[in-house]
Amino acid sequence: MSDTDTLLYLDGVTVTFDGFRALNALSLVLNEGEMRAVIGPNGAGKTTMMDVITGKTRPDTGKVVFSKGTDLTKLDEPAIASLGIGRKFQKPTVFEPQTVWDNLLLALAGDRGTRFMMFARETADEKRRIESILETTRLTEHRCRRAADLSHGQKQWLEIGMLLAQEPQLLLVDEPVAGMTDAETAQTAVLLREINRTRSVVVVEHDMAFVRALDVKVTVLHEGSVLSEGSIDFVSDDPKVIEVYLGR
Amino acid sequence: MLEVEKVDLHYGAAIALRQVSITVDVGAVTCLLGRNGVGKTSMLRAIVGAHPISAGTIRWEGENISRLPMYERARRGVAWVPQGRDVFPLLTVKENLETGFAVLPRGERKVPDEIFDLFPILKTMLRRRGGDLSGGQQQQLSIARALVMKPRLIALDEPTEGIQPSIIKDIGRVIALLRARGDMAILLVEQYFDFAQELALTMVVMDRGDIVLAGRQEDLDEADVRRRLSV
Amino acid sequence: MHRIIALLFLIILVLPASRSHADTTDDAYDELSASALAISPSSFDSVRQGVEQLAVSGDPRAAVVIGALHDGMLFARDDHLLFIQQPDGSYADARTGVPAKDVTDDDVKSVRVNNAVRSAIDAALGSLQLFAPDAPTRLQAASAVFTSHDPAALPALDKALAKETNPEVKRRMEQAKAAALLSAPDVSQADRLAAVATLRARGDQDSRSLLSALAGQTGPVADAASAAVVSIDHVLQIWSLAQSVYYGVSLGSVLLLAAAGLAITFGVMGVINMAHGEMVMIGAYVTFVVQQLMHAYLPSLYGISLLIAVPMAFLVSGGVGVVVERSLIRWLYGRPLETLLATWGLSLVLQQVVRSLFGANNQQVDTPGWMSGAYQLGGLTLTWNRMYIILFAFLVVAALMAALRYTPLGLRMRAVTQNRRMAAAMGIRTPWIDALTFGLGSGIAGIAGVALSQIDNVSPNLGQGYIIDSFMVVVFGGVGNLWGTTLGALTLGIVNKFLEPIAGAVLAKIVVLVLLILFVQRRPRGMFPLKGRAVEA
Amino acid sequence: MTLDRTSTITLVAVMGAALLLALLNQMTAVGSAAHVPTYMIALAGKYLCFAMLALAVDLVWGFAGILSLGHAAFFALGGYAMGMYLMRQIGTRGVYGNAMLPDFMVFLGWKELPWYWHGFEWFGFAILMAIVVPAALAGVFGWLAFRSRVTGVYLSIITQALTYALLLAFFRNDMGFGGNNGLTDFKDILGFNVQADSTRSALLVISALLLCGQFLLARFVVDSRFGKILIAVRDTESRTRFLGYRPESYKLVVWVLSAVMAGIGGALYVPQVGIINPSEFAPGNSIEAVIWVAVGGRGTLVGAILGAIIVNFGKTWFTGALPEVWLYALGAMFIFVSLFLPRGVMGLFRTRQTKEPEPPAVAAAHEVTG
Amino acid sequence: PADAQATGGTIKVGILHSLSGTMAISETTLKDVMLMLIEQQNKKGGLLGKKLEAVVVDPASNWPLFAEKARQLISVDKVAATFGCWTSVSRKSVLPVFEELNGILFYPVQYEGQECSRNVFYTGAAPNQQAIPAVDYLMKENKVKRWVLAGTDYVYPRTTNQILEAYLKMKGVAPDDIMINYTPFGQSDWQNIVSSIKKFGSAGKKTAVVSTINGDANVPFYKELGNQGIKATDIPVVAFSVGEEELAGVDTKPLLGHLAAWNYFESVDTKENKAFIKEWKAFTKNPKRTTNDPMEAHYIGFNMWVKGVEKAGTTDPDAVIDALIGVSVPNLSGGYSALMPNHHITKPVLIGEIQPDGQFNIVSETPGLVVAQEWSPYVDDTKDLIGDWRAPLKCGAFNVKTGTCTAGKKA
Ligand SMILES: Nc1ncnc2c1ncn2[C@@H]1O[C@H](COP(=O)(O)OP(=O)(O)OP(=O)(O)O)[C@@H](O)[C@H]1O
Ligand SMILES: Nc1ncnc2c1ncn2[C@@H]1O[C@H](COP(=O)(O)OP(=O)(O)OP(=O)(O)O)[C@@H](O)[C@H]1O
Ligand SMILES: [Mg+2]
Ligand SMILES: [Mg+2]
Repeated sequence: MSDTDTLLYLDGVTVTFDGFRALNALSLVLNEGEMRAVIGPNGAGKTTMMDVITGKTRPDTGKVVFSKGTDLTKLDEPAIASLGIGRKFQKPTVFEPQTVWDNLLLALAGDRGTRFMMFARETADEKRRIESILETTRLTEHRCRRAADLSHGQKQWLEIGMLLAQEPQLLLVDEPVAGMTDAETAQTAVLLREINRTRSVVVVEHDMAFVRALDVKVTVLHEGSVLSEGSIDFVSDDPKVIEVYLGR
Repeated sequence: MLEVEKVDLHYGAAIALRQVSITVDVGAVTCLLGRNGVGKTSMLRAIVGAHPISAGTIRWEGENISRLPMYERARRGVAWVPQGRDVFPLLTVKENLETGFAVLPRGERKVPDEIFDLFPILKTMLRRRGGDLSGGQQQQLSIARALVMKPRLIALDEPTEGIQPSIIKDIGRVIALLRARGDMAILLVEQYFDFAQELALTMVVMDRGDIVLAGRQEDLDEADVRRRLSV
Repeated sequence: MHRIIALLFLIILVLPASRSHADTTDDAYDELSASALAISPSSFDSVRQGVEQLAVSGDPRAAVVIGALHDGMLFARDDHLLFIQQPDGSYADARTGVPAKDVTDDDVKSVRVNNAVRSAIDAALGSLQLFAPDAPTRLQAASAVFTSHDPAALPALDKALAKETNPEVKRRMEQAKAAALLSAPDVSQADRLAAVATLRARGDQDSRSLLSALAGQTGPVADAASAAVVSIDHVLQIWSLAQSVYYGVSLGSVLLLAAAGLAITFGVMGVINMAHGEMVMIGAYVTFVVQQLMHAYLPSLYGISLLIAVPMAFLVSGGVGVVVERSLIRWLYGRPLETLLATWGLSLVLQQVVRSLFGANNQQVDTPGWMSGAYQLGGLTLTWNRMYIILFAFLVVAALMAALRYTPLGLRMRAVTQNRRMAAAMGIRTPWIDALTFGLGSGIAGIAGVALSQIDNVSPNLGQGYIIDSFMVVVFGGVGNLWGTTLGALTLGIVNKFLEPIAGAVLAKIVVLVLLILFVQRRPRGMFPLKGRAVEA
Repeated sequence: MTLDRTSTITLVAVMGAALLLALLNQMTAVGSAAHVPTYMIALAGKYLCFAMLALAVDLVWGFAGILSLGHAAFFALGGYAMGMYLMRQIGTRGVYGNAMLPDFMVFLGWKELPWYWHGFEWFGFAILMAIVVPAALAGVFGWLAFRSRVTGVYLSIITQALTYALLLAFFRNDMGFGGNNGLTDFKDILGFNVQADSTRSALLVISALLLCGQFLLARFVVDSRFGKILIAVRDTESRTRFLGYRPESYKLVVWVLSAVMAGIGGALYVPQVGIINPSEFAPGNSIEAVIWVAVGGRGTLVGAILGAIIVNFGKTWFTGALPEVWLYALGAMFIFVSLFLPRGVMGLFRTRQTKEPEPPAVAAAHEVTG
Repeated sequence: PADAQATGGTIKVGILHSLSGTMAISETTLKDVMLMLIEQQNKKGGLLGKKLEAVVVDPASNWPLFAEKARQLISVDKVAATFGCWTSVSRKSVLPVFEELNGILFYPVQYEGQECSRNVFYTGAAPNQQAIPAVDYLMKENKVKRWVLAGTDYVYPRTTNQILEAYLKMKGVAPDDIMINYTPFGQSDWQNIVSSIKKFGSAGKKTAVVSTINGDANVPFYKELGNQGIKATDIPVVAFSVGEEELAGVDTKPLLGHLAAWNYFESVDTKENKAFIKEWKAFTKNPKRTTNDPMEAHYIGFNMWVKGVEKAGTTDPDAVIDALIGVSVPNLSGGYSALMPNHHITKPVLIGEIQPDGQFNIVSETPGLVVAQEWSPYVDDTKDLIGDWRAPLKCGAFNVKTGTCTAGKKA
């Protein structure tokens, strides 16, 4: 896997809401197999950036190119998801009335057509996949509970599990460790690095210890554009970053 | 002083709190710790009245409030910053803050300037709808909104979640300030151990609906606490 | 059967007699008695002819007799003598005005009139009243003559015109004269041309019809008439456009009123309130009851009974709303399907309650004098009741918007409906606010009922007729947006009224519905959608 | 597919009751104690047709979250297709003895059969139309609406607009469907006299069979993975998109399926009640169908059938026994169910713990208001 | 078949009128009047020595429910006769049921004709018993030359207007002088239509409106007429569905002089009518209750049925149906109405003008009773049809040209 293979390429993306620029000519390049941490002040536009990539928000101007030249701004959410882009939301969003198991089942990679779904039966392979994800997310004993009954943190885990089940090529993870204990945070970092061996990842987080543990290139967003980019040590010494983000 | 005595809380048939008792002193920060799903949020819900308790009593300033509806507790000075922020999505930031006026006498219905000092971003976004804010901005709004009520007991459920480091520091400073003013009881649920450690006078560690460890911070063994927080 | 024979007999007997009298004698007294003789109570035809003869006689008592006939105060005895009933119930001889003490109710029968007679009375009173002392009566008289355009009135008109000083009345008289001239047999061409010009200047539908009757013929007068018709048509077209807009706005304002309450209970609170129509219906019945009570106890203030009904309807419907919220709706928040079920049940019950209390029939709600009739603005007919309803609708909505947006109560209402639990955590008394909000929406519906009582049936089914339209208006405008509701109602009203003449009432409605369906495809959240992350998530 | 106990009981009960009624009607003598009057047969048949409509509503509402306030439109369209067949069967036995034109056309001075009436002389064609027409209308409507992401009350209200527009259209005499009087005075179906007791009994049994068939089909759909996705779509439509599903396709499939189910119900309804007219399109009828489902228990399928039967039985009974005050009784019943049986009648004996139709917000709502 | 004798000491009479829904407004009164008539008959000693028992059901303005309830009345309650229905569609809905189960229905409302069932007795007016005399009156009295035929879009107005159109053309009215307008049920916004009537009426010729607007829609229509200032002296409106009951909901002062054509008005000045009104007010304990034409139709129909049963000596439907033909009973306007072989009755036609008190001032009355034409002579397909249920013809639609019975033959 060579460094020059670009997986995702944002070029001059601008998003405005009622005149407010949430993204301001943002450009960003992500290589295949890369993991990138994105940090930045509240309201810098990190979530909006993910919205643009996944098709939830259409940019006013700019291009979002994925893989071999597909322009994502022309596609809708299911099409983008089918290309292999998975996402975990900042606020955990799972299928509340359904069981943990079914949540994962629905997320499993595979045919999304209506006819297939009508006749699909759970295969042994699928069962195995789900079991292993339950294991990873420590939800094994909750498999039969409704997702609605989970605590906040458990929902976070479930959503991570769904992302894993989806087996996307590119994972967009918005604040995965919010509400997790320090130990869990560390585990999540390990998990993400593991995933990164086969897939590309974009992580948004405010937990600097976690970002440090990931040990990857960091992009700092501010007011909708890139403020600074580099290793974690580089950006955390950047006075601009300290000024707007880290604080003294 | 808030005294929670032998409280049980059920979700349907499932039990989330089992005979838990804690006290929260005015002028002090009590920090509630525990892994995911052990019942921290449930504890706060019981205190503010967001979920009925099935046994036990909750006493605030000597009065038994365990059967009072939520808004009556709010009127007695209990404020809540819920997990998941719960801002009013279609009200503007300004209106969100003004909902806190309901418990204030007519003359005092004004958003104090300190709040904007603490969360400057809110000042610039007064006319934006709450639901349009970014996650962290909503979290800030949620804390600010609780402070508008001038509460005497504030229950914060993971208030630092999703907030940028510089503001976490600010929030820490505010809590310290409130603690120092000495007229407020502060109950803090936090995963971020270092943050908790800095502020808390007493620490309570929960596991599976029980309190497994409680005491003044200096009396507790940090390693023991940390061990109970990991899997 | 015997009645008919008697009638025929009378006509044969009386008609030649009265003719001969009219031909031979100039004695006014005899003339009158002869004409009066013709006013036999048994035949409408003879009554009509009697009226016409009386009018021609020019006798000063004629106006009195005809006036009495007009008011239903003229009575006849079997010997064909006529009596006028006095305000105190006694009778006076119609010819002389001398009290007739010996006449009692049993001796006389009222002289009945039908439409033909009534037309004759109007025309007769028209020419007789051209000399009335007060200007409004004269104006009315001139209009009556214009409508009848009877050449027989020409001498009277000429006399009246000579004396007339009021310019408005004079103009009207000239128009009447022109109309009469055109139907008179031998009139000089110059006069006729002048008459055409006068009518052309008047330029309304009536003038057009008078002129178009001429336009078919040949000659300069006919040419002038056809030119006038063309020019009048032009003007009328523009007016009719304006008229359609007016109709549209007035239909829109009715929809708006009906929907305004729903915009609260459904739009703001999210309760699928199937009993909304019944709240409207209750408001209409309150109007009825208020009118009945005022009729019985406060007849002097009857004219303003509607003004009193408005707050009463608000209170009663609002009160019912509060009770319903406290006893029913409050158990169902967050369970929209149950509210649908419960409010549907409620609407059945409310309808039946009203049916049991008042009966299934329509109840009569009077339109006060100041609300009936129409104001003529050029070619535009502005019906007063609709104008008041338009005004009223906008006032109500403006007040509602202000209340929701600028009062603390409004803020709390919105907060509670967006997140009830969090609102309670902020110290807002949610049960209280819920009841008030539902009460407000119901109260507004009640107010709408007052307005609807003026244009529609007051029956237990009143509400059913508006519930679907109301939901459509709210949804079309965008749920939770009063501006949207307002514009939605107006748009639907105007579109409907422009389509109606083209497509007919039924097709117009269908087309509007289909347009609505297509519109929602373009804008899946109504005209004024709530935007932003909160709704899209 | 394995059936749970409630479903099995329902199937057996519906089939058994229908067969029993039909047998007792046919095999026993009039006047004997065991005899079931034809009146009951007609009633039962009608209830079963309503149950099909309720089932159709529950499928879209309970599982896909589409609250249709216009489902009776599909029912009525199916009914009209059947009605047209029955009209053509009258032949020369009409009042005017016109072999080609139904009475009302003669009556309005029509000279020729409109093009869309051709083909309805064949039973097979009529049945096909009873399926195709609702399906096509649902297909077009659904394709437009779901693709444009019209959801929630907006969708509900435009379904209502749809049925209202159809009501007005069918109501027009110029449309050629008999105007307000609709189609009536049927003589026979497939050569059997529609009025005959044996025909009625047969129709009842056929209705029961089809209802069971529809129920099994619906059960199959919702128990499949497709059904799980539907529920996911119902509650968090946008989230399913990010997993790569196209909610519009899923919705369209059930929507059309449900329309067809309703259409079949309507087609069976018409010969049993003997009339179809535009009031079947009335928005109130669609709302009532939703109410049946709510009474029975949304999202349970069995509940839909139960609800339709209970409410309609209640109506039959109340309008006869308490004609002056029956609306109180019916209204009170609805209010009672909504207050005390939050999951409908099915809530009384819930077995399917995992199929939880209630959105999670419920718990929260109870906490404060309670 | 219904056999009332089997039920013991009473004879049951079915009352099939909507007590809820849109038609309740009109039909509830008819239920009440039937209860009164039955009570009176029982005071007179009942019928055939038995008491009459009313069976009231509510078909709720729902047409299929009408059929269901009809079936219930005949086959479960075993009523000897049923009095009911108002709208044409409700009648059409129950018709097959009455024919199948051989019941007897008395239908009291004016209707479009074109029907003649052996099991139905039509006590309301056929078009020629209402519409044509009204038009004649306006032509003669008001010299009307231009006509607006405004109706609700359903069968009764459609047929009536079809007949009237043919009739007017026959009388030399130009097609341009006829305007036909249809509106949906429950139309509540009449602004456009009233203004177009106004416009149509200002063409220089005397214009009148013939209204077959139904039910609830009348109130807003008349309110709009009043507000747009259309007076009866300008453009008279003659209505066939507006009676005292409907006017109870309107402020009639602005409507002075508009007309209605019926076979009965509350203001009819006869001894029988005075007695009837008095009893009615006493029975309903409401001194303000009005009476109207369909009530009279039930009054006549009920008395005819009583006579028919007495004549037949049994309630057996076949016997009663045969016995009924030729029965003649007093109506309330001072004459006798007879039941003709076509199952319709003879009626006088009255024309009344609306008075300020909501009553009608009767301005015209046909010299004799008018016999109903159940099959319209103005419609090509039916001009040769007659109905005659006497033996040996026994046919509801007998073509006199071809000599065949096209429909309604009953073995
Ligand atoms: N629909 C909208 N209308 C108006 N403003 C919006 C809207 N959506 C987002 N914004 C604004 O855009 C900015 C960017 O928001 P975004 O959620 O991307 O921030 P973020 O970087 O994810 O912040 P956080 O770290 O707090 O999650 C914020 O200031 C937010 O208020
Ligand atoms: N609404 C609910 N219904 C049913 N069970 C619930 C509900 N909310 C929470 N639970 C369950 O109750 C237990 C305690 O949950 P709680 O939310 O109090 O945990 P927590 O300590 O706040 O966890 P976290 O750190 O993840 O927020 C968990 O097992 C959870 O699954
Ligand atoms: Mg974010
Ligand atoms: Mg928690």
